[in-house]
Amino acid sequence: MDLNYTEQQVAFRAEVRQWLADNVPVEPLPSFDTAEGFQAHREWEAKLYEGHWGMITWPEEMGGRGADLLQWLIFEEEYYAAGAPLRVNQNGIFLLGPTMMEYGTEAQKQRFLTGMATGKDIWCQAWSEPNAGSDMAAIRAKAELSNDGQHYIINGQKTWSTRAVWADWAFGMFRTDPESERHRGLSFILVPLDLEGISVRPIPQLDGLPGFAEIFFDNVKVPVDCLLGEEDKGWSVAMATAGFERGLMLRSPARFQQTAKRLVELYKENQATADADPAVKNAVIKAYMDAEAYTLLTYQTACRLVQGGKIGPESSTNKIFWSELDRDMHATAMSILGARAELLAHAPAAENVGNWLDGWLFSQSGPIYAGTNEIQRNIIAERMLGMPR
Amino acid sequence: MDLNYTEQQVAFRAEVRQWLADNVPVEPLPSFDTAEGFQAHREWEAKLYEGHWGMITWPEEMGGRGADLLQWLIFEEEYYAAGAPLRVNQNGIFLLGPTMMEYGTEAQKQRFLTGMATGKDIWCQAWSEPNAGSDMAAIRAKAELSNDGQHYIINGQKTWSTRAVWADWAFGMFRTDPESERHRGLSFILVPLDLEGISVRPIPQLDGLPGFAEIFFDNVKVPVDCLLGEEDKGWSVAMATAGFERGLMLRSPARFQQTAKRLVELYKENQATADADPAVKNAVIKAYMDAEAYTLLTYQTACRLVQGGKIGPESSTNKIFWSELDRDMHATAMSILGARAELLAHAPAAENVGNWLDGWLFSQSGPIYAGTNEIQRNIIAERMLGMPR
Amino acid sequence: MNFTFTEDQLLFQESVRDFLVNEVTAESIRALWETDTGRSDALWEQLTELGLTAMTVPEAMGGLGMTALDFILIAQECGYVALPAPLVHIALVAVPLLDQLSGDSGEAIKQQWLPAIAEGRAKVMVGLEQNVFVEDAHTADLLILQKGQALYALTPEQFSYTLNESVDPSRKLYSISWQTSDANLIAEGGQAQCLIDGAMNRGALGVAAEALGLSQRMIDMTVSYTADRQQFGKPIGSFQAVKHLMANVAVKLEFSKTPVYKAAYAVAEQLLSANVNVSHAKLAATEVAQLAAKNTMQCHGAMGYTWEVDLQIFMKKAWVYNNAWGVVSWHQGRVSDFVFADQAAIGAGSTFVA
Amino acid sequence: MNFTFTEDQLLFQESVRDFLVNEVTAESIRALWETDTGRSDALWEQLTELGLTAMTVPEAMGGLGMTALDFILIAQECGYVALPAPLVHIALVAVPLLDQLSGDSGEAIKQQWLPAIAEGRAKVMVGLEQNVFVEDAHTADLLILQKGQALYALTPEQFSYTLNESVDPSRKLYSISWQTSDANLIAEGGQAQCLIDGAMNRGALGVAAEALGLSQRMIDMTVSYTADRQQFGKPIGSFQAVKHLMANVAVKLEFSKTPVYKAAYAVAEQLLSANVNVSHAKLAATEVAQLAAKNTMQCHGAMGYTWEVDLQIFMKKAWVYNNAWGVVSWHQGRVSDFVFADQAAIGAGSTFVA
Repeated sequence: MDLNYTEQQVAFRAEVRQWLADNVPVEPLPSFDTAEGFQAHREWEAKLYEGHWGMITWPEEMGGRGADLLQWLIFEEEYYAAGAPLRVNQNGIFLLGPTMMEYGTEAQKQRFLTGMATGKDIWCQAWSEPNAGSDMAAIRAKAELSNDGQHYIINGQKTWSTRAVWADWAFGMFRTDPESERHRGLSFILVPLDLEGISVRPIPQLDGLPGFAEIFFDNVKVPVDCLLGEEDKGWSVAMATAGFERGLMLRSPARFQQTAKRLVELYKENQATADADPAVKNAVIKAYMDAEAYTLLTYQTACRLVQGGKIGPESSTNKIFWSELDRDMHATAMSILGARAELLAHAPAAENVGNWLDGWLFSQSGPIYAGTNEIQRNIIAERMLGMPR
Repeated sequence: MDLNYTEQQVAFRAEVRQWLADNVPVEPLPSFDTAEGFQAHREWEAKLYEGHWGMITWPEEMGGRGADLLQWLIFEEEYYAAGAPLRVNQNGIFLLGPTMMEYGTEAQKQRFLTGMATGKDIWCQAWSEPNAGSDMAAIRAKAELSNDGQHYIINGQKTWSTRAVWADWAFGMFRTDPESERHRGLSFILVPLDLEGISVRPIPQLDGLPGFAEIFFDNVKVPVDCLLGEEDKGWSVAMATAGFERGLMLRSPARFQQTAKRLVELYKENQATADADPAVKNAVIKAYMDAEAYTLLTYQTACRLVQGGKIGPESSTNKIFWSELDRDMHATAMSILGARAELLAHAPAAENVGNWLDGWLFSQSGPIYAGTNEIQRNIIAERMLGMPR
Repeated sequence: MNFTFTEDQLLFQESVRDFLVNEVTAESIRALWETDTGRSDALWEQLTELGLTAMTVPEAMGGLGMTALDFILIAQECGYVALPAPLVHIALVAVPLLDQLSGDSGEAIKQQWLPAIAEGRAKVMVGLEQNVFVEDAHTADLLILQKGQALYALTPEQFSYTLNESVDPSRKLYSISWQTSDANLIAEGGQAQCLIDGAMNRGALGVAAEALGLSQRMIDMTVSYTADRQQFGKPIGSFQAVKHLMANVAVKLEFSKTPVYKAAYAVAEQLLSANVNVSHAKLAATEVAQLAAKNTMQCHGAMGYTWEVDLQIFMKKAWVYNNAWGVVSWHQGRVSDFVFADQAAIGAGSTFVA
Repeated sequence: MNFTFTEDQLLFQESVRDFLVNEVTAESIRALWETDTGRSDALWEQLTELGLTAMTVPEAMGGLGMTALDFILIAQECGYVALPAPLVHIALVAVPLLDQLSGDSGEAIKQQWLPAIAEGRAKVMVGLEQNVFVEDAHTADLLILQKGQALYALTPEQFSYTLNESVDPSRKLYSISWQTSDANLIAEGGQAQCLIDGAMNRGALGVAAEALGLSQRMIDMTVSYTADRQQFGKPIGSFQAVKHLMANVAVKLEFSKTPVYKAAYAVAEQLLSANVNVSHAKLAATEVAQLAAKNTMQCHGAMGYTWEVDLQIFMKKAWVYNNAWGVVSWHQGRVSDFVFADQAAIGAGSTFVA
């Protein structure tokens, strides 16, 4: 065990910090759940690519830097510390990307990974269906091979597709074997959202913005080279993605460390009132400790992976931990803000307290998406602890 | 709504208080989980009976005073405020008694209720079996009618029978229809523990004392007049008992109000150290508020019953509430006591902190016995909220 | 000793609930979100016809002369439908405050405003410094505003207001710019303080009662949603994890009701214990409302995170009530002051003597 | 940057676990409860043969010269079996304290005691004022006792002790009566304070590591119990409520391990962050141990409340560790001092720089 950064790591951090200092927009971008915000974030992705920061863990020929996971953590730390924009393409770079590295053909990697790294193609997920949420194996949307074998004809409906309103591509699971049931007979298919027969219905979220959408497929013709992995074997491909989603990449510790830091500052600015409720001070230091714990475990996992280890079922604990941490931190901020906590960001008397409200609203989704925490607890009990199904 | 006590109620309280002041032993009795303690508590029950305080809600001819539930609450308040001994016969007077009022024959009432009120007969429960705990319908202990129809021949095993080590009688459920399954074919039978063929094996609890026991039945001949209610209809009789157990009588609010009061005093005596952990002060006032809430709801229920109302499924919330309240209050005391919290009562440096440890140990059983809190939550969800089974 | 409501009180609650549930639907609430004022005169007329605006107005002033205790079950029902109208505020806070004004000027104000309120012709809102903002100033015919230890009464031409949007679209909060003037002064010093303290208690009591209704509504909505919603081939409501999330709310709610009723009684009877009773009620009721919001949201899954599912109407109100009419720490402080006082009346037998 | 243990460290942990799990069974622990001392010389010999008593003793003193970081996984395994012997105390607290003594007298003490400890011939226990009682004074060959800002070394004939029974029958706590004397003085003033602070950190670190092991053990016992125990026709472990009680413990445990390892590293490397790292580790590890005790007890049902079921062996130790080596509030205080300091090194990128 050696918890000192190498000279190279220190130098890398300095390089990242410098570039971000020179390039991060001074004014925060508008929310990417708005049309203009989405465009602004798309441009930011392009800007990142210019600096070769699009997805640093990928090979250079795919727009990356061949960086290892520790450099990735360092990059993320500097990224959040600099207050850089959220990654509008996280579905692509953090979820589909790693899956494609594992299951994609060379051609697919060339074609799609570069498109992600450059920010040209923004991706959304197409997993859930009205009757297939926690129970993903209940997927019914069909993809039938055309007679000439050149296309999949897709029919059905997907929902809860985050950022689908303005995304270019969707990846998800479709039933290629009509006779099949549950986990069998599903395929992992990539779908350009501009194809004929696709209609997208925005779903406004708690803050009123269309953060996610329903996608309807009516005889949509998708070329067969958009199949990822083997036909009818999509479940195992999807599980890999879910692994990344729960695991290392979806939520950087840096994000929560920064929230904890802002919470500490909020507490100090309002200490007199905050200390009136003795629970608040404990909640603030707990926020710090939990964010640290999440960071430490992530570093340990990254070090293990760098040394050739694998992510195990214990990664299911991540999702529960960070989602509850995020909600608790924002709940604490709400208590500190007292009567002003409820104000929207643009309310005259809000004076930035609205950022906390936005965060509070967003934190509500944490325990639900990417597999509800109840499902995660089942997984932990059954796969990690080995309790009976 | 009128929250003033009537003159009669005020006078009644004064009478109770006076009698307790004259009769409650100055030195606390030894634990009734010891032989001498059990005997001392038995004598205390007799003393109560002398003053006609054995079970005041019963008719005078059965050793009671025909008091209503509000007088009972007042009695309990004075009883706990006076630090009077725990009721070693609570299984009899609080659980079997009310059931017998509803299902017993006149002869049974005469015979058993008086025995309870006088403290002559101390009762224990015989519900659980090694394989019938939360799943009480899995009871297997058999009671076969003898050929002459004069006796039930009981064979089988019961367990977790509180105070069975020194009790005189047990009441419980036995399978009278050998062909039956689950809830059907069970009968509610009263068993003298001195009968031939009965052996009792004490089970030491967390504090090492034999607070409960296993009861083994080997061809035990119980007279048929010990059947309570109809043969094979024991389940409904038992449910009534469970109703009282979860409901009004098992745990008086006064008990928790006194614990909360002692906790407040403990906090004040140790405020300097206690306030070092900001969570403690909140926990103490929460203890006060929750004990009050439990009292208020109990008074409301008592008033409803006095006016002819019935206990509904919402009574399942009681057991969860007081059992968690009791455990939380003692946990708070443990934090206040710090390094001395772990000392047994007789440790030289304990200086009475040991009472809190005993309470802490006992509070561990609250969420488990009389139907685990998990079972209670199922009942609340299904019977009170009407969620699907 | 009788800790139950009368048949009449319960029957009236029922009839009010029937009316509200039919008239104040999620659709009608969403429709009001699209209007400028977010308020409906028609609805106010209906509430008036039901006699709700007159309930707490003294009979001498054309009201029904009822107390906070009589009104508490109604406040609960207002929470159950997330009523987008300041009924609870006016009936529990404004009316009793006006009614306690004394002296000639006080009499004059009473005469002018109480009958008008009873007849639904006027809305009077109270703005205390602890609340930072003033509710519904835009539709108020009179504002009672606090400045330190004094209270002033202002008519619309005497103040201007700026909207501060709340996360709850039904909630209309305003910053007020105004000038104190002797002409507007209605109470000062100890008398004003007394009115302010009473208003805080009654405001917190009203919010507590509404929080009970909000919690019950979130439970009801979620019980029916989880009975319909199927996953893994059965209703999600049949999963133990979902059941226990809901049961935990039910337990807390069951033990929050009686503290609210006790507080209402204490306020109505002006018991010494009113302060601690109200703070206990407010803490318990808003705490269960927070848990109800959290757990029912979880049981709704992604649906609960959408704008179109009606849960948000009640969840957001539950959130904002946590810090309305006295932040959590203020109420905790009042409880500790009582509990830790020398000779505090706590322990067995003390509940109804204080 | 490498936040993993070496193959050797992990292999050694494994071999020690194998030994302990086989030798230190619930039966052997219960047997010791029946003895006068509650301790076993035979067991101590075995621990010595494994080299555990020598691990942290400097090589120059006949030890293996290893650090708190090398020992931390061993301390975890000692918790896993609820080892009824003061190994963690001696290896993490006593030995480093002795080793830091300076001057001629200090050298003499080191020469006399460190080799003896390494060879298993001597047990040295440290009694700090914050711990109120002294562990295992009855079998100690030397006590290091704190009085204010001074430390004294006493041999058995120089003190007498009184047992204070703990709820954990394996725990032997004593009040000591003794006299300070210049002859016994081994450190005072700033130097003593420095030794005391270091001892507190290492004692808390050891308890934190043991708490991880205790939690894991309670989980393992309960997983197998709930797999065997049948109700309603299936193993109770298949009920979602039981699964989630256990999953909640598993999550907390997963996120308590790395803080303990970070703290061990900080202590071994004498980082400035040692204080806050140790307090974080102690808080996190004892908190999960409390939850593990609570939830595994619940999953055991009435069985968990009995003397005969072995859960109590680990549960009671988990309880007492909550306030051992610094009560909760003391550790919280050290974390707040760090977090709320001006220019505190917190936020993204700060974790390994402090």
